[in-house]
Parts: sequence; C-alpha cells; structure tokens
Amino acid sequence: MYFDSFSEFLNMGGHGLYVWLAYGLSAVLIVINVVLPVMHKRQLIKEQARKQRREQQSS
Amino acid sequence: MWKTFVAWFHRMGSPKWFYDITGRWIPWFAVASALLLIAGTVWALAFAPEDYQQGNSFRIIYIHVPAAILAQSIFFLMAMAGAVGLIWKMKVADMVAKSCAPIGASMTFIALFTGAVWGKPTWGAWWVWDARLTAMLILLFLYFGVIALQSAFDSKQSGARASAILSLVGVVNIPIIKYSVEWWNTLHQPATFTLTEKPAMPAEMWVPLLVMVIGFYCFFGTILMMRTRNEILEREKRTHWVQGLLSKK
Amino acid sequence: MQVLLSGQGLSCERDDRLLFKDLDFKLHCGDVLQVAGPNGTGKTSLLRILAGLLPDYDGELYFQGRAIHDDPDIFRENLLFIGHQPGIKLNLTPEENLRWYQSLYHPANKEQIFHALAQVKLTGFEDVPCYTLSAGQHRRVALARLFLQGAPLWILDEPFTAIDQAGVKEVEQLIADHAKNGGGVILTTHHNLSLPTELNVIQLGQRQQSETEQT
Amino acid sequence: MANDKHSLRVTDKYSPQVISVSSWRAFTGTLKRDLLLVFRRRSDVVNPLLFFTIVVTLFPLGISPESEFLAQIAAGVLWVAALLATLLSLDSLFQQDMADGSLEQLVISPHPLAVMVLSKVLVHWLVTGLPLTLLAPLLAVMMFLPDEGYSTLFLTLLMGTPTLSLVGAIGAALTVGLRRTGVLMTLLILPLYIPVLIFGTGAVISAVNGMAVAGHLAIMGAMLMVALVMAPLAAGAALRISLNG
Repeated sequence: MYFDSFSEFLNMGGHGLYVWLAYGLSAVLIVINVVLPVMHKRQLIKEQARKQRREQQSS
Repeated sequence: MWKTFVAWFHRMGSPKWFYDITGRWIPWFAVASALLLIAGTVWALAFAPEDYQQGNSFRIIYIHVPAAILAQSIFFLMAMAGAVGLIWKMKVADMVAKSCAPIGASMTFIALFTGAVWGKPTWGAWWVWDARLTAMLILLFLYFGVIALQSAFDSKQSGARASAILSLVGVVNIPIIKYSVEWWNTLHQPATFTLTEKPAMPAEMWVPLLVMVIGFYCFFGTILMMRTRNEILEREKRTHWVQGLLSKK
Repeated sequence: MQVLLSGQGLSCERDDRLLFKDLDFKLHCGDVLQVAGPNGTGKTSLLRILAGLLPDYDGELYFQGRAIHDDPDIFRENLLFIGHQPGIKLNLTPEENLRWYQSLYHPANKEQIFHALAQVKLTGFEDVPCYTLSAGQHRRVALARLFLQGAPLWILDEPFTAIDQAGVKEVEQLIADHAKNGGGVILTTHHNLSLPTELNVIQLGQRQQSETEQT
Repeated sequence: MANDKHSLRVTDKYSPQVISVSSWRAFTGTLKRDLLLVFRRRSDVVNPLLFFTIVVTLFPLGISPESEFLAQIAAGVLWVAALLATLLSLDSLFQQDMADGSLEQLVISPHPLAVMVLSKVLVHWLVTGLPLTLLAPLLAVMMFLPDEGYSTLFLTLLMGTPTLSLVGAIGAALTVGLRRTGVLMTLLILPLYIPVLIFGTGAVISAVNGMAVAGHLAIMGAMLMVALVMAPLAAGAALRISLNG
C-alpha cells in the first residue's frame, strides 16, 4: 500500500478531486457500455415473444 | 496453414457460427477483463508510486492511456471490418464494424475527459489545446460522423456500407490529422509540457499500466461480441435458428 | 437464336422482405420480355438488378453467355436503360440532353439527333429548354435515345408513363422493330401490350405470397 | 452457349458506324454539360461568393475592427470562410442528378465512375473554388493582411480548394440518397478538412512572419495528389451505395 491511511488515499495528496473524477466517470461509462447491450438483448427477446403471441392469436 | 485460415475466415462469415463461438468465448473474456480491470485499478490507485513532478494526479494515466490507445485501435478495426464487409460482402464484418463505433466513441470520450481532468492540476486549466487532446477531439468527431451516417440510412445494409467507406476515408486521414495537429501545436505553443511523454518509466509504474491496457482490450472484446451478437439476432431474426433461439428463452 | 441476357437463381431481399427467389430467365435475341406483377413485388428492383444498379442480389447474370461480373463494361456498352425518371435536365434543350447521353456512348451529330427527335414527334422543340415541355415530352426526349444509341439490349421501366395513346403505339412499334432486328427488350408496364411478336412474361408476386405464408 | 463466346459483339451487327466508347469523351461531355447547366443558372455561382464575403465581414463586426488584431486573424478567417463556402455549395453536387435520374445513367455508363465524379468535381471547383481563390485577396485587404501574405494566401487557396472539393464530394456522395440530410454532410466532412485548414493558414502565417513556405506548399500539393487519386474512387463507391437506397 502506497498510502498510510484511508483518508490519505481519498485525498490523493490534494489531487483527490481530479483522480476520483476521472476514475468515477470512466467507471460509469464502462458500466453503461456493459448495460446497453444487455438491455438491448432483453428487448429483442421480448419483441420476439410479443411477435409470436401476435401470430398465435391471428392464426 | 493458409488453407485452415481461409476455412476459418469463411466460417467466420456465417452469422450462426459466429454467434455460437462468441457465446462460448464471452464468459472467458468477461472474467478476464473484470479481473484485469479490478486488479489494475487497485494497483494503479493504491500501490503504484506517485510521480515526482505531477504527484498523485499521475494516476489518471492508468485510464487515459489505455482508453486513448483503444480508441485508435477500435477505429482501425472498424475500418478493416468495414473493408472486409465491402469487398467480400460479409455480413458479420458489417455488424462488427457497426458495433465498434459506439464503443470507440465512448473510449475516445473517456480519453478526452480524463485528459482534461488531468490537465487541470498539471496545466492549471480544464482544456489546453495540446496536440494529443486535439487529435482525440477530432477522432471523436470522426466517430460521431460514422454513427450519424449509420443511423441516417433506412436500409441497414446501405448504412453499414456507407459508414464503412467513411471509416476507411477516416483511417487514411487519421495519420494526416495527427501529423498536422502536432505540427500546428509546435507552431503555436512551442515546447509545452506533454502529459504522457515520460522518460523511462520504472517497472512499478508501467506494469500496472500494461495490466490496464490488456484489461481494456479484453473489455472491448467482450462488449464487441455482445453487441455483434445483438446485431446478428436483429438482422437474422427471420431465419429459423434465430427464431428457435429466441423462443426458447 | 442467340441468348442475349440470362439470369440463374436470382434472389433479392430488400429491407428484410424477400422479393423473389431462384428466378431463372433467358432473353434471346428478338425477344420481348415483360416483367409483370402487382405493385411492390419487385419489378423495378429486378430491372435495376439487371441494369447493374442494385448489387444486393444472389445468383448470376450472363450477357451473351459470359458472366456480367467478369466483364461489366462490354455489357454496359450494349445496354440502354431508361428508368422511372427520364433523366432529363430541365435547363438544357432536348438536343443538349441527347448530346450528353451520346457522349457517354457513341457521339452523334446534329442531324442524327434531330432525326431521332423527329421520330418521337419533337420537331420544332429541339432547342427550347426542357422546362417548357410537358412530362410526356420529357419521356419522349428520353425515348429518342432508343433511335440513337444502337444498343441491342433495352431495359425500360414503365416507358409509357405520361405518354399519349398515339405515342404508346409508336413506342410499341419501335419495340417490335427492335426485336425483329435481333435486339432484346425487357420492360415493365401496366399497359396491355399489343405486339406482333410473341411476348414473354416473368410473373412476380405469386411465389412470394406462398413464401410469406411459410414464415 | 459455347459458340456465344466466339460471336461478334452484338452492336456490330446493326450499327456499323459504331466505334468503341471513350471515357475521355464521356469526361469532356459531362464537363460541358455541367458547365452549361451552371451557365444557365448563373446565380448559383454567385451565392457561395456572397456567403464567403458576408462571413468574412462578420468577424470585424463580431470581434474588433482594429487593424492590428484583424491582421493577426486574417489568414484563419479567410481560410475558414472559404472552407465553409465550399462545403455548403458541395451539398448539391449530386442532388439534382439524383432527382432527375441522370445519376443512375452515369453509374451504368460504360466508364469508370471515378472519372465521371472527377468531371463533376472539376466543374464544382471551377465555379466555386477558383472564384473564391480570386476573391480572397480582395477580402484580405479588408482584413488588413500584411503584404507578405498575399501571394501565399492565393497559392494555398489555389491548391487547397480543389482538395476541399474532392474530399467534400465523398460526403456529398454518401448523403445524396438520404431524405433529410440537414447538417449531416457538414458533420462528416469538416473533421477531414482540418489538415488543409492547418497547413493553409500555417503557410500564410509563416509567409507573414518572413519564413519559408515551400515546405507547406509541398505538403498541400501532396494532400491534393492523395485526394485526387483516392477521393473520386471513394465518392464513386459511395454513389453506388446511395443509389441503392
């Protein structure tokens, strides 16, 4: 461990704001990148299910 | 050797085969990228030493550099996939190219944002017309152009082909843009302090950086496969195998 | 008779819709081939595929027995395609319009162009700007190319649009003459063609219906 | 089928006067037709020039009319304004041809599409880029460009505007089939214009500061050559896709 205490780790020698801002936003964007395709796939499956129900009703 | 490669290349062109094989690969890639990214981040934030000049803000390099490298490689990959799609009319290549664009744009944005945040403690300003940052900004514009063109066409196929041409034109231009921006930069701001150009980094600094770079590449691979699989499901939804696949769930 | 244009196993899918599948046809020299079918069954798409404007199809096309793919230029030199739009510049005169077209193929002198325009009943309109002409007259300017180009293969998409009855007769006669001289014509039209020669028909739309029932 | 291979070209049978098609004739024919069209609609030539002039006028009004200050930004303002004027006029490069159906005739003609594109781009440059280049020194007077800069400004525009027309043609070809283009073409093309802008203004600034400009001009010439070879090919491929819908 490079830092002596947890508060020092958060403070980052006075540069805490910048470091955590950069890491935070990057983490958010990485999570969004994961979530979007997962949601998209769910939506595709739902659409397909709806379509099949529609076709069953009509036939 | 060549024959097996050609056979592999042809099978790669079949959406079903691509879907099946990437389905098996994704878990491995996902686990590898999660492990590498978490280990790399902890290492970078808590264990790597600070820079004697920049202090702890130097730790931003562990995101900025991998994102910047990845952003450029993704554009290159996108153009190559687009070229394969144009020349051999390979559908999967079109879909890979399309899936590249949003990931590449977000990586470019990460690189830009972290660069700007890093610039504040280093230069005292949120934005400096540094050659690398400016080139990144232009790369972001190029990504936006490709994404906008993809969605402007009614036919997905035409959209994919048009953006393939645009990304090829972009790839030819990127070195010219980089060179001209660097030249412009020296003209207007001679010898400014650049963020990432460091003489001989010690091992405890570059090893975590390497871990992060590999982690970012694995992450990109995972997301690219996920997105391409979705594209396959959407475009091939009329085929039997996709319908069977979707109704099972 | 020699085969001018033939297609094997043509399939076309547009916007996730299958227009036609495994279509085979042969156009001999001297044939007139009508592509028929209700709206939206892919008549124009088929014609555009044949003319080389639509690359999204499966199957192979042959011009005089050689795959067009291998030597597209010889096919293009021998093709005359008139599409939905007549391709006429409104700010140019009929003569200037035709002169441009002939610069793409074989140059024509003034007499030849005037002669062609006379054939489509546009004598006296040779050097007025096209925006003063009617839609039917624009179509006639485009059809004047049939006299000039000397191409053996004609692909005409709705050539009778906006043309009066007398004009239709003349164009029909022109098509018949072309076939008699050994040329080949592929066209779509909603008119009932009355030709002295035998008319071959590609019917689109029926097969596609059974296809949609399956899926 | 087998003896078809040995048959004569069908054309030879019924038009004995036929000689082979020539792409050079097609190039000049298209050039003549497009120039004639421009001549019939002369106002279209004036519009980009007016745009250029007005945009340049906005800068003293928007920033400061001070001669020293304007002299500093003159090269950049003139280049940016010329670039925008070119870009806006490019939007309609293929639009009319697409609407009236002559574009598809161009595509199926027995000539390399790149040659036909080159002919249309040449007309565009002759009626926009060249007049802009000729007009720029006049506006440079209004912007107090130092005397040393004039010849370089003229030369860089002379070499840069054809590059802009060529690269812009790719964007025009990519967007010609779309129902609503809006600012899309601008979005696609402007980033690609950046190197031309950088070296164009850089050369003028160097000249004003009494430095050598041969290097800049050589780079601009190289960019023009690359664009001349590659842009018509890319634009041709893009046109085929746009016709596809």
